[in-house]
Amino acid sequence: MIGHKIPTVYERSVFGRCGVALPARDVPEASLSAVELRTDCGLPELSQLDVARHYLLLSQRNFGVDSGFYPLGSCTMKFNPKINEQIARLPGFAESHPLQDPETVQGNLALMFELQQWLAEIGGFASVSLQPAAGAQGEFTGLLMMRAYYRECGDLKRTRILIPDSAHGTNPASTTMAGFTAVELPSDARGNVDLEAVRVACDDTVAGIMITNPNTLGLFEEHIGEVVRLVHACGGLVYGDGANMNALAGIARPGDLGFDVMHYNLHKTFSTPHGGGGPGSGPVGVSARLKEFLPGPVVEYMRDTDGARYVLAMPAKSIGQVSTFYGNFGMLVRAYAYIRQHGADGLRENSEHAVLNANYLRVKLRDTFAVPFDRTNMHEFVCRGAIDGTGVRALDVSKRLLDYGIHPPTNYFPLIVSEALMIEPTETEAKPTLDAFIEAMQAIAKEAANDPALVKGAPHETPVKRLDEVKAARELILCDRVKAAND
Amino acid sequence: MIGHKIPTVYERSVFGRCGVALPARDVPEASLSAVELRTDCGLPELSQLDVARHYLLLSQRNFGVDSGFYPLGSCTMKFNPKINEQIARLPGFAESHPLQDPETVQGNLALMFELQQWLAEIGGFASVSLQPAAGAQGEFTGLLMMRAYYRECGDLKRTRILIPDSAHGTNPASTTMAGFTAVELPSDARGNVDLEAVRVACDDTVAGIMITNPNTLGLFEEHIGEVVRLVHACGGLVYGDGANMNALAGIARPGDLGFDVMHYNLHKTFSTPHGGGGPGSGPVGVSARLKEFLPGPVVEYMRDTDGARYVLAMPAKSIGQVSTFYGNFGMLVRAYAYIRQHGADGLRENSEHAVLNANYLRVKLRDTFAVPFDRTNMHEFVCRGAIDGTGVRALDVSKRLLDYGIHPPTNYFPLIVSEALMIEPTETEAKPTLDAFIEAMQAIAKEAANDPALVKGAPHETPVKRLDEVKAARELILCDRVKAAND
Amino acid sequence: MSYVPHTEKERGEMLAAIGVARMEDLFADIPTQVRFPALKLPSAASELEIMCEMQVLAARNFAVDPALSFLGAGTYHHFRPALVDYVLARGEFSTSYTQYQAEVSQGMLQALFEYQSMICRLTDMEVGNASHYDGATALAEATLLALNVAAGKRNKIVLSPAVHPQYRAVVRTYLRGTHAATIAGDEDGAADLEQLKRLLDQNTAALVIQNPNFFGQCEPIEGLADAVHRAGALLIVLTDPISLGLFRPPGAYGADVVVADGQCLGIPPSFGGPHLGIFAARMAQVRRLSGHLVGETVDANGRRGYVLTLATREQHIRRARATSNICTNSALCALAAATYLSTMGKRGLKQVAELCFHKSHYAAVKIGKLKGFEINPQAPTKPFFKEFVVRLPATVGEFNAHLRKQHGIIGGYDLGRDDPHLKDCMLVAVTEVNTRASIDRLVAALGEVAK
Amino acid sequence: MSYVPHTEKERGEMLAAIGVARMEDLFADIPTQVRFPALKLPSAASELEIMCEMQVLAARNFAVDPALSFLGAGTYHHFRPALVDYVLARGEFSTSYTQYQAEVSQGMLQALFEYQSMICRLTDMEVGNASHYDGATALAEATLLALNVAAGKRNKIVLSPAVHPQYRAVVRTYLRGTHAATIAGDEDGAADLEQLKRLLDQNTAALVIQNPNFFGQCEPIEGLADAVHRAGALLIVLTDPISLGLFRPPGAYGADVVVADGQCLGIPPSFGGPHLGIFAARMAQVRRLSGHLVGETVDANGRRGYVLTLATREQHIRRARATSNICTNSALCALAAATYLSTMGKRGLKQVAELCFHKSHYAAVKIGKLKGFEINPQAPTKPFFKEFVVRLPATVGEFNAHLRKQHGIIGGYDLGRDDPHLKDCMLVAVTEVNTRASIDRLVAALGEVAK
Ligand SMILES: Cc1ncc(COP(=O)(O)O)c(C=O)c1O
Ligand SMILES: Cc1ncc(COP(=O)(O)O)c(C=O)c1O
Repeated sequence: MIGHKIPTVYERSVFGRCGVALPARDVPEASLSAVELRTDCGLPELSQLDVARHYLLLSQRNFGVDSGFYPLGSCTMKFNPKINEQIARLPGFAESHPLQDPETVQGNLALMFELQQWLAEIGGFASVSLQPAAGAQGEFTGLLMMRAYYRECGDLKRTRILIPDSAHGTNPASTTMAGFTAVELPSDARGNVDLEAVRVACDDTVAGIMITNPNTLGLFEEHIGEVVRLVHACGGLVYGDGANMNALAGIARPGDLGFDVMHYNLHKTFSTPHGGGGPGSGPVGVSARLKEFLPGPVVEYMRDTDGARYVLAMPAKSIGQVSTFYGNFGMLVRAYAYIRQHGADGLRENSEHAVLNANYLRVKLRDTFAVPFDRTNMHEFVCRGAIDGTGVRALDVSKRLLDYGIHPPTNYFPLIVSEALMIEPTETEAKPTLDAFIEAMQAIAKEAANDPALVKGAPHETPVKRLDEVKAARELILCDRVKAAND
Repeated sequence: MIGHKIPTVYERSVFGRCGVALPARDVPEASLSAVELRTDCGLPELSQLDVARHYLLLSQRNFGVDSGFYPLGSCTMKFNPKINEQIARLPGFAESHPLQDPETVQGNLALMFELQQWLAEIGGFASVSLQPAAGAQGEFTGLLMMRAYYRECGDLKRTRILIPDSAHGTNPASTTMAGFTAVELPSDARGNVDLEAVRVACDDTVAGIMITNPNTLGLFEEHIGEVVRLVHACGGLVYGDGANMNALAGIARPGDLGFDVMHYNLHKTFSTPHGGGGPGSGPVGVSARLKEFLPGPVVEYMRDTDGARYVLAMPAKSIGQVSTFYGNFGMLVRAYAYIRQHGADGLRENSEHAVLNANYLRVKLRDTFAVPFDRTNMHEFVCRGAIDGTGVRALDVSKRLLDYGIHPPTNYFPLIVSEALMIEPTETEAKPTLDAFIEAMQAIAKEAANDPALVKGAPHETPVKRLDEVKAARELILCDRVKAAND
Repeated sequence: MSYVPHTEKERGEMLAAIGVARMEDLFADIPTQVRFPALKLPSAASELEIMCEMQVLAARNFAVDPALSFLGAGTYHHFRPALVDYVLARGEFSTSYTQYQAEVSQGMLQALFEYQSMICRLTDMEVGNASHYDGATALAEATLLALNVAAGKRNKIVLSPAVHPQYRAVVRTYLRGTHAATIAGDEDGAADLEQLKRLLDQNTAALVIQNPNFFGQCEPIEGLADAVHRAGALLIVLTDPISLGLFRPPGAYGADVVVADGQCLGIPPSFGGPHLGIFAARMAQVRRLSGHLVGETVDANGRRGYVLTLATREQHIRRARATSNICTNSALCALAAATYLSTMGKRGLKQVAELCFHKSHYAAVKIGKLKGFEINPQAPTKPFFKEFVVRLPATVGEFNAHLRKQHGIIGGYDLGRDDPHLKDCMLVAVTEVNTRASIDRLVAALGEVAK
Repeated sequence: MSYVPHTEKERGEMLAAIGVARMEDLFADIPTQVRFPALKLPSAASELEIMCEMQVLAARNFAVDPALSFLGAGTYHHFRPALVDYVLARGEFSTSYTQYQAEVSQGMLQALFEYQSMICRLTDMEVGNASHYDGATALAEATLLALNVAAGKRNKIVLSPAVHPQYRAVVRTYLRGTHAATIAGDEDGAADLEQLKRLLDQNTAALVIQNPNFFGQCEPIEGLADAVHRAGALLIVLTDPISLGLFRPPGAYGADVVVADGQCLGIPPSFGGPHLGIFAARMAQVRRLSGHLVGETVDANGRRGYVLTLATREQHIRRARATSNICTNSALCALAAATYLSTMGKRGLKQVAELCFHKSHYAAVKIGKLKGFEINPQAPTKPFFKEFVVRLPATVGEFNAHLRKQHGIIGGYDLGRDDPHLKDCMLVAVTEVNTRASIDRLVAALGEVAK
C-alpha cells in the first residue's frame, strides 16, 4: 500500500472522539471536592473502528508461529493448541478472583494441585510451586531457596554459583539478584561443561551449580552424573535450568539425575503461547530437602472433619511469595490442558520428535553451515551462520531468511560459538517445512557466494528494512511525541 | 516473501498426516457389513499447525471492514461490533437445538419475539417474520406472499411486477422465481422512477411494484407518495426492497409511506458481519392485510392456563417455510444486540451520519467525478468513474484504489449510470478517513491524466495483479486438480 | 452505544462543506408527515449492559449439555475443533463481503475454491458452488435446476417421504413460483424406493431421496440412478456429509445433484441457523447452477489466482433470467466447513463417522433390549448410520419431559410432530459427543419411565 | 492428542538421513538407568474430551457474577471491551515471542511503543517499560532500582503499611538477595505519611506509598516528594491506573517511579494471573530500568520503525551485571492494556473512574447508615476512590458466608487475613460493573446478617 507507515494511536487521535459508551450513572453524584483532579488523562481518542483497524493492521506486521516456521533456538516456538485458549477463557476460570474463599475455587485449586503433581512427576521432584511468572523468576526463586537452605544450615560462606559459559543470560543475572556471585565455567571440546573446571571450582564456598541440560548447544551433558556428584560432594546444590525440558519430558527426569531444584518454562515445554514476549510461567520443582523452602502459597489436599478439600498453604520455611497470588494461573490452565491432552506417551512422543527434527536439520545443514560440536543433539543445535569469504554474517543470513517467510534462528547465542545460529525446529513441524528451511538456507548460502550484497542488504520483502539500532539507542524516543490534535 | 503462492490444502496434504484426535471408541464395534463403504473420502491430510498457518496466511490476503475503508455501495460495510460476536457465541444461544421443546428455549423465543416487534416498529409494519436467510430470499418470500394474497382474493390475472431500471438484480430474479413477470420502468431526469411510466403501467395485471427507497442512486424517491397511490389504486401492492433501510431507520417508516411488504437486511442496517459473502438475514415486514401470509413459524406471546410463554406458530394462510427452521438465528441475536445498544436515538443518529458522510463525499468529489443526479442524497451516491480523455475507466480507478489501501466502491451498478461508482461510506467512518478517500480519488484522477498506464495497470501493490477472468470462465477450473500425494 | 465517531467540530465542518445548516436539512426530500417518527424501542444500552442482558436471555434457555442430547433430525451436536472459531474470528474474513475485487480477496477466494474442491471429492461430484443458505434451500434450488434442465417440459418432482419434513416444506414453498409440484409415495414415511421408482414418468424432472434418510437409514440405492436416468429425470440426493467419511458417496451411485446441510461440519446448532447449504453437481449442469462459483486463473504476471466465475448465471448480470436470485450466501459457514474438513482430514472424518455408527448401534441395541421398546419398527433390517427410530411404550412427549426434568437429557425428535401416527416414535441421534456413560444414562432413564 | 505431524514414512526417511535405525538411538547420551521413565500421568485425552473435562473443573468454582462481586484488594472486575479479546486472539501477536527480529515484529513493537506512550501520559512520567510480570514484581524491581541508584550506600526501603500486603511480601522476597531491608511505620495499617516521613534518613533509598492506598483512600501527598528528595531518596508510587482517569497523576506530584498492576485495564482476574506489571520512571533512570524498552528509529530507507533498545541493560547482554534478570515478560497483557486504553480513550477512562467513585460512595453511604456498621473507621475523613473499609458488627467470615450462600454475592476482602485486629473489617470494592441494584442487594444482605 502507498502510505506505508501505520499511524500511531496518538496520530489517529481526534479531540472529542470516543470509542465507547459506559452505563449511565445510576447513583447520586458524590462530591469530588476533596480530591485533586486532572482535566486530561492523556489518552488518545479513537473510534472503535479506528482501534480495530489499527491493531489488525499492526498484527499483519508481526510474525508468529501461526505465520510460519519459527526455529528460534531456546524458545520452543511450537504450535499452541487453540482449544487451550478457549479453555483459559471459560468464565469459571477467567472471572475467578484470587482472594475468594478457597471453598469457592475448588476447581482452580484442584487444577493447580494436579499440575503440581504432574510437573513433579515429569521432572522427578518431590514438590513443585507454581508461583514464578517466568523462567527467570523461577531461577531467582530457586537461588533464593538455596540461599535460605544454607542459612538454615548455618552455612554462610557459600556465596558462589558455578555457571557454564554456554548458559543463558538469565542464569548469571538471577545469581546476582539472589545475592550470589556467578563463576563462569568453560566448556570442553565436545560442548560439555568442562569437568576438570568443575572439579577445581568445587569447594566450600560453592552454593551450587546452575546447569542447563540439554545445554544451550542442544547437547546432553555427557558427564552430568559426575558433575552432580562433584557439586554434591563439595556440599553444593544443583540448579537445573529447565528451559530445555521439552527435550527430556518422558525421556529422563532431572530429579533422577540428582538435580535439587529446577524451573519449568510452561510457555516452552507445555506450549502456552509466548504472547509476543509473555506472559509465561516458571514453576519450580525441588527435591525433598528443599521442599519446605518453596515459595507459596502452594496447594495441598486436606481431609479433616470438614471433609476433603484443597487448601492454600505456605511451606514451613518458605522464602515467601514471588508473585502477588499463585502465579500465572491462566497459563497453568493451558499447561494443564496440554499435559492432559498428551499423557505420558504424548510427552515422550513430543520430545522424541523434537530431537528427531533437530538432528535431521543438523545433518542436512552441516555441510553448508559448520556445526562446531557435531554430535547427536537433542531438541536444538548450533551452527556457524557466517559464510566464509563472503563477509556475510549470521545476522545477514537471518535477515535474508525473512525474505523466505521464515523466522530466523536465535542469533549470537550461546556466546561460546562465534556467529552462532541456534536452531530449534520443535516437534510440531513436519518434514516439508524442515525441507523448505534447508532449501532456503542452502539458497542463501549460494546467494552469499554469488551476490553477497543481496544477503547483506536483506531483508527486502518486509514492511521495513533493517532498522537503525544505534540511532534508537542514541536518541531514545521511547514515547510518542505527537501531541494529540487539540490536546 | 519469495515463493509467493500459498499452496492449496491439497498441495499441503501428505499421505498419512492427521490433524486431530478423537475420543477412543468406548462401545463395542457394530458390523459394517450391510453398508457400502469407501476407502478414501478424498479429504486432504494436514497437521493442525498446517491448517492454522494456511488460514492465517489466506486471511492476510483478504480485505474486510477491519482492514480499511470499504465504501461498497448498496452493501453497508460498517463497523461490526465485536461484542455481538461474543454474544452470539454464548453457549446458551449457540448450543440450542432448533427442535427442542419450546419450553426449553424461552430465551431464544423471547429474543425473536422482541426483534419481530422492534423491526415492525422501525419499518412501520404490522407484523414481521424472521425466516428469510437474506435479502433476496426476503424478496422471494414477499413476492410469494403477494401471489398468495391474490390467489386468496381470487385475482389470478395479476402476473406483472413493476421494477425501476435502477433496481438491484435480485429484484427481477426474485420476480421470476416467484412466477411473476418483471416489467422494467425507466428513471426520470432526477433519478426517480418515472412517474408517468408508473401511471401507464398500472393496470389490473399488475401485482405490484418492487421499489427501493432510497433507490440505488442513493436518492429518496421524490414522488413516492404518488407512486404508492398509483399502484394501490390499480389494485397492486407495494414491495419495498429494504436494503437501504440504513438511511431510513429513525428517519421515516416505509409502512407509513404505504409500503405493504418489505425485507430488511440485518447484515446491512443492523451490522451483522458480512462474513465474506454471508450468512445474512432478511426478515420481512408486512402491513395488516398480508400478515396471515407470512412464512413461519413466527413467535407469538401467549398466556393461558399453562401460564405466559412464547410459542412458535404458523400464520393462518402462511406461504410455508422458506428456511429449515426459524431463519438465521445467530444473525438475529447480533441484530437484537445491535438495536438494543442503539435505541431509537442511536438508530436515527446512525442514519443521519450515514447521510451526512455520503453527502460530504458527493460535494467533495463531484468536481472530479461527475455525479449525474446531483442532489442531496441519502446514505450513498453514484458518480461516473471514467476519466474523460484518458481511457481510464471506473474499473481502473477501482483497481488503483486498492494500491491506496482502500476497497473500491461498487462498480457498474446501477446499470442506468454508465461507468458507475456507487459510494456508500456508512456512518461509522470518521472524517479523516473520508478525507483520505477524497485525496486518493483526486490523486488517481491526476495520475489518470499524467500517467494513464499507471492506473490502467493497477493494482500494483496487491498479492496478485489483475486476474484473467476470461480464462477462468473458459477453462472452468472449479476444483483443485492436484492429486494429494499418494492418493 | 452508537458507533458514530463524529465530533461536534467535524459535523459542523461537514455540514458547512455540504452547504446546509443543520442535519435535519439533509432530509428535506422526506414527506414531513412521516419524517422523524418517534420509535418505541427500549433506550440504548452500553456494551457492559448489553452483555449482561444477553447473558440473562441466554440463561433463560435450558442449558444443553451436548453429551446428554440425543436430538438430531438434521441438526447435530458434533465435535467442533477450536481451530474453526480461531479462523472465523479473523476480521479480514468475517468483515469482508463477496469477492468482487479479486485482488484483495484472494484469501476468501482460495478458501472457497478449496471448499468447493473438498465438497466435490467428499460427494464424488464434479462441481460444487460456494454455498447456499442451508440444506433445505439447497435442495429447493436443486429441484429448480432439474425443472430448468427439463426446460418446462416436466413438472413433477418425486420427493421421497423419507426426506426431512422441513426440507420437503421448503421445496413446496419454492415450487409455488413454478408450475411444478411434488409427488410422494406414501406420506406416512414408509415409502420405499421401489414405490418411488414406479412414480417416475416422462413428466418427472427429478427424484429426490435422502440418504441416510430422515430416519437415519441407508437407502438401497442399487440401480436407482439407472431407473431415474431411464425416465429422463435427475437423481437428487440429500445426504449427511459426516456419513461420507465412511459410506459410498452419491456421485459413485449416479447422483446428478448432491445437496446437504453443512452444519455438522464445524458449525454450532445455533437454534437452526446460520447453517450451510452444500450443493454439488455434474459439469453438465455448471451453467445452470445457482450461487457463486470460484475458478482458478492467472494474474497479469501469470501467477495463479482465483476469481468468481460464470457470473453470467447470476442475478446481478442476468437479472430476470438468472438461475437464481441468490446474492448473500453462507460464505463464512463454508469457511467454517473448509477449516473443519481440512483439520479433520481423511482419517478424522472417517473416525467421526465410525464413532457415530458404532455408538448409535450401541444405543439401539441397548434400548432395543428394554421391555416395550422397538427399534426401527418400520424397517428393522435396514442398516442405519447415526440415527434410529424407537417406538416407545408411551408418547414421546411424556418420555422427553421425564428425561429432561429428571436427568438433564434432551431426548430424541418426536416423530409425531410430522405424523400423528408416530406420536410414540422417537428419532434418536447419537454422535461422537455422546459418551458411553451418557448413552447408558439415556437407556436407564428410558427404562425408568417405562416402569 | 499429540500435535506431532510426522507420518511413518517421513520418520523413516528422517532417521535414515540422520543415520540411525530407531528413534531410541537418538538418546544414547542419556544414562540408561534414567532413560525413558514410565511417567504416572493420566492417559491422553482428545480435544473433545479435554474441553468437557475442563468445563467440569471450571464449574467446580462458584460461578461469580461480576455485578454481585465486591471483592477487590488489587484485582478487580472492570468492564472489558470485546475489542480487547478480538485483538489478543490474533495469532500473529499471541504466537510470537520477543521482538528480536524487528523487521517482522513491527506490529508488536509499535503496539508496545504506544503502550509505553500511553502509560507515560497516564502517569505523567517520562519513560515506561514494555511490561513487568505483575504489579508486585514491578514494585519489587522499583525498590531494586532505588537501591541501584544509591549504589550500595543506602539499604533501607521505607514501605508504607498501607501498601497491599501481598506486594509488601513480594518486595521482602526480592530484597532477600540484597543487603537492604524494608522498614515501615505502624504495621497495623494506620500509619500516616507524616510518620513515614520521619523514617526517612540518609540510609533510605526509597519511600514506597500506594495511592489510592490498599484501603482505597487517597493519600495526602502534598509536599511528600520534596521531603523524600530532601532525604536523597526516591519516591515510588504504586497506583491504580483507573484512578488516573480522574485524579492528579503521580508524575505531577513528584514521583520518581510509578508502578501499578494493569489487570484493571482489560485483563480478566484469572485467579490472580497473568496480570501486568506497569513500570514508569524519569529519563534520569532510563539506563537502570529493568525490562524491554521499545524505541522509535528509522529503517535503511529512512522510514519510521521501532526496535528494542538499550539492550545493554538486559541479561542477555550484560549477564551478571544486568539491571534485572527479566526475560519473558507480560507483553500480551500490555497489548491488552494498550487496546483497552485506546478503546476507552480520554473520556472513557474518566467515565469509568467517575463511576467507580460515585458508586463506591453510594455504597459507603448506604452501608454506613446500617446500624452497627462503620465506614473507614481508621480514617473516616480521608477521601477514597473505589474501595472502602467497613467495620462490621461480626466477623467478615460470617458475613461473607451469608452473602454468598443466601444471595450469590461475593463480599469484600477480609482484612483480618493480614491483621487479626481487623477481622471484623471488610474492604469493599465497587466498580462500574456493580449496578445500583446490586449495591442495594449487598446493603440489604448486610443488614440481614446484622439482625
Ligand atoms: C536456557 C534459558 N534459560 C532461561 C530462560 C529464561 O526464561 P524466561 O524467558 O521464561 O524468563 C530462557 C528463555 O529464553 C532460556 O532459553
Ligand atoms: C438494493 C439491494 N437489494 C437486494 C439485495 C439482496 O440482498 P441479499 O444480498 O441480502 O440477498 C442487495 C444486496 O446487495 C441490494 O443491495
